[in-house]
Order: sequence, then structure tokens, then C-alpha cells
Amino acid sequence: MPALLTLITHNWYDIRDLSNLSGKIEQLIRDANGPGWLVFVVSALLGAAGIVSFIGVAAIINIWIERRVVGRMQSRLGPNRAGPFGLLQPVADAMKLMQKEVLQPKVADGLVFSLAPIAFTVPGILVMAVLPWGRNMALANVDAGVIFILALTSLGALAVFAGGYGSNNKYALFGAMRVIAMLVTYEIPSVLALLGLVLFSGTMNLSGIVLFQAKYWTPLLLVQPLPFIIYFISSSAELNRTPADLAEAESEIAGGYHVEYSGMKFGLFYAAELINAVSVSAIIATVFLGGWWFYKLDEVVPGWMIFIGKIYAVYFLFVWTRGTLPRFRIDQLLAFAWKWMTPMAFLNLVLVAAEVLIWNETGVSAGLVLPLYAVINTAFAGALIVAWVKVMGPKFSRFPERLRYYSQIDVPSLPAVAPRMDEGAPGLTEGRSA
Amino acid sequence: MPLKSEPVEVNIGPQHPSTHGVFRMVATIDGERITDVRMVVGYLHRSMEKLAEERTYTQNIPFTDRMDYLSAINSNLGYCLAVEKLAGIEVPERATVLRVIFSELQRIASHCMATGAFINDCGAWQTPVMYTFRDREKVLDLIEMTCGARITTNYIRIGGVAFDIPDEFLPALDRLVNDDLPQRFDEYDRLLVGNEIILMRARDVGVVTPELAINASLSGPMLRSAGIAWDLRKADPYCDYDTYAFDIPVGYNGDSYDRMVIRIEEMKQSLRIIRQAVHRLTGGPHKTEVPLALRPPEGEAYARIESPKGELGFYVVSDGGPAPYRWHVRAPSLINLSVLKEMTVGQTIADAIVTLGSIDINVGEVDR
Amino acid sequence: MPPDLLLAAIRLEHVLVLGALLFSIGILIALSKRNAVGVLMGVELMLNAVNVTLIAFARFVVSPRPLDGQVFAIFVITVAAAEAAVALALAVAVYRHRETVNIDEIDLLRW
Amino acid sequence: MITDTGIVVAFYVIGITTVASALMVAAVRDLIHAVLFLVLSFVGVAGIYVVLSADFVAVAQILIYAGAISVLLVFAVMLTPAGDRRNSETAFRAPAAVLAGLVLAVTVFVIYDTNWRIASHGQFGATAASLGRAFFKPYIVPFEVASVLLVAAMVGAIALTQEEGEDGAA
Repeated sequence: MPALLTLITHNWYDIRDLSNLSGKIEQLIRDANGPGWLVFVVSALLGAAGIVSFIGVAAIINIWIERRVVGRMQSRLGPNRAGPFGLLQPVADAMKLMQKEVLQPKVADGLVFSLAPIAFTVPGILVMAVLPWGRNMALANVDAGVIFILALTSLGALAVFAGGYGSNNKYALFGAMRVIAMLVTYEIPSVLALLGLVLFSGTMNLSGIVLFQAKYWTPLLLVQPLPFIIYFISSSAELNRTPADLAEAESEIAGGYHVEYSGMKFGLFYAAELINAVSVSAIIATVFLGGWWFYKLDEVVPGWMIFIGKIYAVYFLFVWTRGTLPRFRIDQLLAFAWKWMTPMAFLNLVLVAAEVLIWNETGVSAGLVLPLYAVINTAFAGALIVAWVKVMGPKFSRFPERLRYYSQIDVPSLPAVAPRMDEGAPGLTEGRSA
Repeated sequence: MPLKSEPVEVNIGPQHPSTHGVFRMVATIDGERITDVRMVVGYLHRSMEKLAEERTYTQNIPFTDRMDYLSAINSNLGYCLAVEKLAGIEVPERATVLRVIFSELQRIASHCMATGAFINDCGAWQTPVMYTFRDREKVLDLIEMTCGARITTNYIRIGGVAFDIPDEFLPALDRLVNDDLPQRFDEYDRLLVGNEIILMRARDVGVVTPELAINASLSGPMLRSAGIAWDLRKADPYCDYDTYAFDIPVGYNGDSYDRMVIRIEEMKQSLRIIRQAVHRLTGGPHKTEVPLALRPPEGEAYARIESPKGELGFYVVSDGGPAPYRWHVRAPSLINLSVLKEMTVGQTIADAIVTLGSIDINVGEVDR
Repeated sequence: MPPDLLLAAIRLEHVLVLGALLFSIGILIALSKRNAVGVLMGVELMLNAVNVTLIAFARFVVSPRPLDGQVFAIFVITVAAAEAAVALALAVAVYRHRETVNIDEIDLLRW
Repeated sequence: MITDTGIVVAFYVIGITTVASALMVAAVRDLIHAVLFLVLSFVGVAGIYVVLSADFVAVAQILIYAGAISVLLVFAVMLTPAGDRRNSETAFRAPAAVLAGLVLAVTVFVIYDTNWRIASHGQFGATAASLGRAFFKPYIVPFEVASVLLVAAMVGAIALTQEEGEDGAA
């Protein structure tokens, strides 16, 4: 007990890297001759508690952020009644959802219907476990971390499909089939985009990618702009957010896969969508923006705070696109992935491979080669996009010509119609009295 | 051999986010593609035409408010014109100008709503609808300032208008017409007209050919998008519209996109008309006094106006009594809707929603 | 009780038995299902069972190149992916021509 | 031999789940349910890989089996009409069960009969990097053959599903 007290009193301020704290706890258990598995269990529990509490808070905060930011974009205020600045609005929403009756259609596929929201929530949380929150702060430092996150993001779509199929509703089935089609399509560009980064940084370990960026003082976004665009678009398709929210498509299929869900089951879908958005933002923040590293700042500010800041910077981008853009049609969205993003990602991959080869073979210093590559890749991305727009851009049968304006119009003279009254039609008053 | 699939019937509406009320569209679909559409109307039928036969001519004006509740003043105007034609009532100069100002204001409000709702149907997450609502609110503020109501105004009466404009009206109108709205419409141009996704979603979607448009007796933006220059304000002028200088925007392709652009352009033209009308405001009475229980001579009259949705016609038959013998409405929403099947078959569900949004129906007017 | 049946440790045999169970369930599914997709699911399960044994050998058995098991497993996964794609394409093609995916009705050697 | 209590417990929990869900694939009546149980089984197998410290293979398993193949299966099931979605058996059910039982019996006998050369420590660094080196040094030819196979499979799948007489335009 005294040892625990010392632990708290001596280390409470050490928030720079929370792994210090858990290291201290492990040391404490070892000193007390605790069993080996206890160390694992305690550190795993600590990490899990940290991540789950972050996600819980983030899901609640994000509802507020999303509604406030979008409200500002839509020239209105957003929630501002419950609590200061409307901060308690998500709590009120959650309480309302909990009180609502959870309805389940009689024809629904009970088990699938009930498990889908839960299965949808899990991948988003699991992604957080492999992300590095600080120099030593990764709960599971998986070697093939990049593939791990790709695998997990594809699992969520399966849960969405299960929900849509289990509802046994035509609209829900539409949403489910759209999700599957989008998953199959957008998995490819997102894998290819991240593959370029893996090639460039030479590691699939997410901590390794961050360390690479910290070592060369270069966020990979600067060196690899095209994969960022591709990954951003494909992940917003996988996240079901406008302009690719086809699985919900409120205005078309009335909510899509969750049209039959109500109460807290719907709430879980809603929360899981926000959690997945945070997860993807965190992935982008890690691999493109350098995670916990930010030049010299991470020596002063705790790395995880920088990381959270970056997560929300990316999340703002998601909210922004959601607040601005209309929705694609499903065939347009799929064609966009196949005809635009997949070939672009392949070309980018070839370029990156050549660059890495040149860098390795010549051994030029990073200070010279990275700015050069940044310029080359940005120019390449720009040129590629422009070329693709030229070649593949939407060709409308009659592209908008300006409207014609008429200040005078011809009125065709109609053939004179003989008034019917003259032909001995029944008098009006007679009809009235009848 | 194509993959065989089973046709599925999907009920779009009567409770659906994008059917603009309680319109129901039974779509037979093959995958995502529509093979057949059946329209079901009548969920909002309130039997107005029959009820009107039991009420006096003046009492019937509120019914017209509740037909196309998004452009109530235009409906009022059409009905009052018909009754005035029937009873031979002269309208004072000031009242005519006021009618022009308010019906153009109402046109802006209605087109704002139509444009915003259309983009919402394209899937933008509420943003355009909020933008256009913001501007519609300002217009409605002016209407409220004058007659106290925002939606169901009951403003235009037989023989004139119900109230004269208050003193603060003209400065507010000047601000709106010369400062606020032109900026807003430029904003719409930037936000909507060149938007790549809207182009992809609305171009060549829901195409109406000129032949179909004429044969189906379409009117309003639906007709003009098909490339036919027809506007009753020019073709059959009422309220001295022929003396105002304004243009009729006409599209080429007859698709949903053209209809949206035409609506935005028409709002700009409405501003032009209002600017001219303000200078014509002379003194004088704002209405001719007519007896409450108006008894027009026996006969019939048809008056038509260019409402935001198209040709809104009122056919009023009098038997000399205080109530109309027959009162029929040529509702543009209903007639424009009649080509929905031709427009949507062969397209996807998403296109059908966009097409329906671009027709700009108002179920209150469809069902009456 | 022989020591290798004890549950206190994972031995090679335990993992192999797991693989054998999965494999025989796969056989059961592949041979008895009426739907072509169902048959494919059984085959995938059998491939998985083989992978489990491969990984187990890589982990437990003395070998000059201990990575071989995992490398082989990855090859198996690759082949399984290719096989699934082709088999499902076949199922779709057969369905298009015969309007059935029930394998006991697909008895012509042609379509 | 792995003796760490936590890992042993994890192995048994995951193993039982995997086998149970594989059995459910055979037992459930709805083909979509079968696919979902199959996904659970695939994920369980990935868990077994993790227990056997083959992280990369586990991740690849989730990505390809749970992510891709199951989605393909769902696609194939949904492309067939609703009437064919019963997960029913042919008349070969009993012989198949007998055969499966025999295979199981023989395999288990062989497993316990063989004298395996168990490594005493059995730990090795099976990282993604070392796997990559293995692929590109000793296994470069099979690796290239596999990629050719994938391309051939892709082309074959496209050719098989292409509608005759048109260029696949929907």
C-alpha cells in the first residue's frame, strides 16, 4: 500500500508518456514478486481502459463537435441549449435514446439483427490499440500494423452488411449491398495508398512509420500527397460519410442499413460511426501527419496530446467534406474508385518504388532527397489529377451551355374555339338546382 | 445471357425523407434500376374544390393559401384574378404593383426552397437547404412585416391586396433586393452551379424532351428546361407584366440540372422585376372595396398565372349566387408530376429521387 | 493421463488435432452441401485447417529454416484467394446459364 | 510447448470457438448465417496464429479471409435468388459425415503416433521483415508464380462473369 501511494504521489505529474506510469506499475508488481501473467494482464487492462475511455469521451465529444461545426457551416448555431455551449447535448441525446423502445421487426433475423451494432463497434476500437500514442505508448506494437488496420477497417463493413441483411427490409438490403460493393471497391485504393507509405518508410510497424517521420523531420503528407488524397477519399467511402454515404443515403433509401434500428441499437450504430471516423482520423494522423511527433514540440508537450490534436485536425476535414458535398450515385462512386483512384495509386506506387530505389542506391543525404521528392511527388500528383480529369473526366452529352434568355416570346395563335354555351349546352342554373 | 434477377417493388413514400410530403411512388426495380413506376397521390386530399362550392368567394382565398403553401401569394393572385375577371372588378394601380412585388418575392422564396430541397435530394447533408432557407427567411420577414403571416398569407384579396405596406417595408426591401440577395445568388452560383458532383448527379438525369413536355402539358421550369420559351408573364400577361423588362431563362437539355439553374436564374430575374416595380409605386388606394358576399354575374372565367411551379390556372364558374358553382384548379405540380414515369424508368433509385426533387412538386397542390 | 493430454500447455499435438477437426468439418461441409457457395465454404475451411497445421509445424518442429511454414501458409492464403475468386465466378456463370447453383442439378458437363 | 497460462487459456477459448463456429457453418439453415459463422471461424483461426506467434500470417488471414473472401461469398450468395439461400444438404450427408469422421480418426491417430521432433525452445523472429526476406530470396520463384496465378485468376474471373456480347457495361 505505501508503495502504491508513492507511485501515485511521485508520478502523477509524469503525463508525458503514459507508458512510464504503466512501467512503474509493472516494476511494482515484479518487486512484489507477483506472477508474470499479472504484469501482462495489468498492463493490458491499463491500456484498454485508457483507449476505451478515450473512445467513449471522443464519441460523445464528437457528436457535439460535428453538430456545432456543421451548424456553423450551415449558418446556424447548432446545439446550444443543454449545458454551457450545448455541451451536454450528446448526453441528453444518449439519455433519450436509452429511454426509447428497442423495436425489432417480426421478420428480422434476430441474432444477426442484434449482433450487428456490436460487431460494428469493435473494429474501430481495436484500431486504436495498435496506434502509437507516444514514443513508447502503443498498447500492441504489431509488426504488420498497417495490414492490421486495413484488415480491421474492412471488418466493419461486414457488420453493416449483417445489420442490413438482418433487418429483412428492402431499403436495408439496398444499404447492405451498397456497403459490400463499396468495400470491395475501395479496399484496393486504400491498400495501395498505404503500401506506398510502407515502401517509403520501409516498415509496416506504425511506431516505425512515426519514428521515420520524426527522424527525417518530414510528415509523410509532404512527400506523399497523392496517397493522402486517395486514402482520405477511400476511407470516407468506407466510413459511409458524405459524399459517399450511400449505405445510409437518408434522402434515397431512408437510412439504409439502419432503417429498422431504434433506441440504443441505433445509438450504437451512430456512436460506432463516430468512433470509426476517429479511428480513421487517427490512422491518417499517424501515417501521414507523424502521429505523436511534431518537430520539437513533442519534447515539451505530451506526445498523446499532439496526437489527439492531429486526430481532430483530420476529423475536421471529414466534417468539412460532410458539410459541403452532395452524394455520389453508387455507379459513379464505384467507377471513381476503379477508373481513377486504383490506376493513380498504382502509378504512384511505381514512382515511390523508383524513388526509394534511387535513394537506397545512391545514398544521398535525406536533407537533399526529401525536399526533392516532395516537389516531384506534388508535381506528379497534380499532373496526374489534371491528366485524369482531361482524359477520364465526366463527359456530359451536352455540357452546360449557358442558358438562353428570351425577353420576348412568340405566342402561337390558337385556332378559335367556338364557345360551348352557344351550342346549346345545358344551362348552368339548371345543373345547380338539380 | 444476362444475370437473372427478381424484380422488387419498393414503396418510396408516403413516408420517405425525399418525397416532399406524402407522395407515394411504387417503383419496380431490378437491382438499382427502375423498370416501372406507379404514382399514388391523394394522401393529402382535402377536398378543397368541393368545399369551395359552399363558401363565398372571399372565404375561398384561404384555401388557395393551403394549396401550394410555399407560394401562397401566387395562388391567392391566380384565384383573385379569376374572380375579378368573372365579376369585372378593376384593381387600383398601386395594388397591381404591390401584387407584382409580392408575387415575385414569393417566387424567390419558393425557388429558394425548391433549390435547397433539390440539392438535399442530391444528398448534400442539409447545408444547401440551410443556405436557401436563410434567404427564404428574409423574404418571409418582409411578407410578415406587411400582412402578419409568413406562410399562409391570405394577402391578396379580390380587388386588391389586404394591407398596404408599412413604412419600414421599402427600406428593408431595398436592402434585401440590392444588397443581400444578389450576393446570395452569386454564392449559389459558386456553390451549386459549377459543382462537379451536382453536375454528375443531375446532368442528363430526368430528361424531358420538348415533345414530351408539350404533349404532357408541362409548364414552368419543367417546360423551359426542355428548351421551350414559355412564360405566362410574357405569353399571357397579367398584372402589367408585359411592361416590365425581364428575361426568361431557357435551358437546352431538359434535365434536372437545367431546372435547378433555371430556378436560380429566375430568382435573379425576379429581383429585376422588383427593382422596377418599386419605382412604380404610386399613391392611391391599395384595393377596391368589394362586397363581402360578392355575387358575380352568371358565367365562367379562367385566369392563369405563372406560379413558381408552372401554369397555375383557376377556372371559376358562377351561377349568380354568393358561392362559386364550380371551382377548378389547374395545379402545375400535379401536371408536371404526370411525366415522372417517363423521366425515371431506366434510371436508378438515386436518380429517381433527384428527378422528383427537380420537378419541385408540392403535395398540397397535387392533392388539394 | 498421458502428459500430452494435459490442458496446462499447448503441445504440437493439440494444435494438430484442432487442424484435423477443422479439416474434417470442412470435408463434411464440402461433400454434403447442396449450394455451390456452401461447398466453397467447406473448401475454404479445409485450406484454413491446413494452414493451422503449417503454422503449428513452423512454431514447434525442429527445422533448418523455421520460417518455411509461415511462408507456405501465405502461399496457401494466396492460392485460396485466387481459388475463391474463380470458384465464385464459376458459380455466377453457372447460375447465369442454368439458373441454379444447386450442385446436384448441375449435372451436365457443359452449359 | 507453450506453458504460459494466459496463452494456454486463450488457445483453448479460441480453438473451441473456432471449431464450434465451423460446426455451425454445417448446421445453420440460412446461407448468410453460414457465411457469418465462417467469418467467425476465420477470425478464430487468426487468433490461433497469434497464439502460435505468427502475427503476420494472422493479419493476412483477417485481411484476406475475413475481409475479402467472406465478402465475395456474401456477394455470390446475394447474387443467387432467395430460394437458393437455404443451406440444405444433398443425399450425401451421411456418407460425408462418415468420411469426415474417418479422416478425423486417422489423422488424430497419426498425430499421436508420430514421434515429432519438437524444438526445445522453438522461438524465432518471424517478423514481417524476415518473412519479406524469405519471399524475395529463397522463395522468389514461387512468389512470382503466385502473382502470375493471381493475375490469371483475376482474368479468369472477369472472363467468366462477363456478359456475352457486350463489354460488361451495366
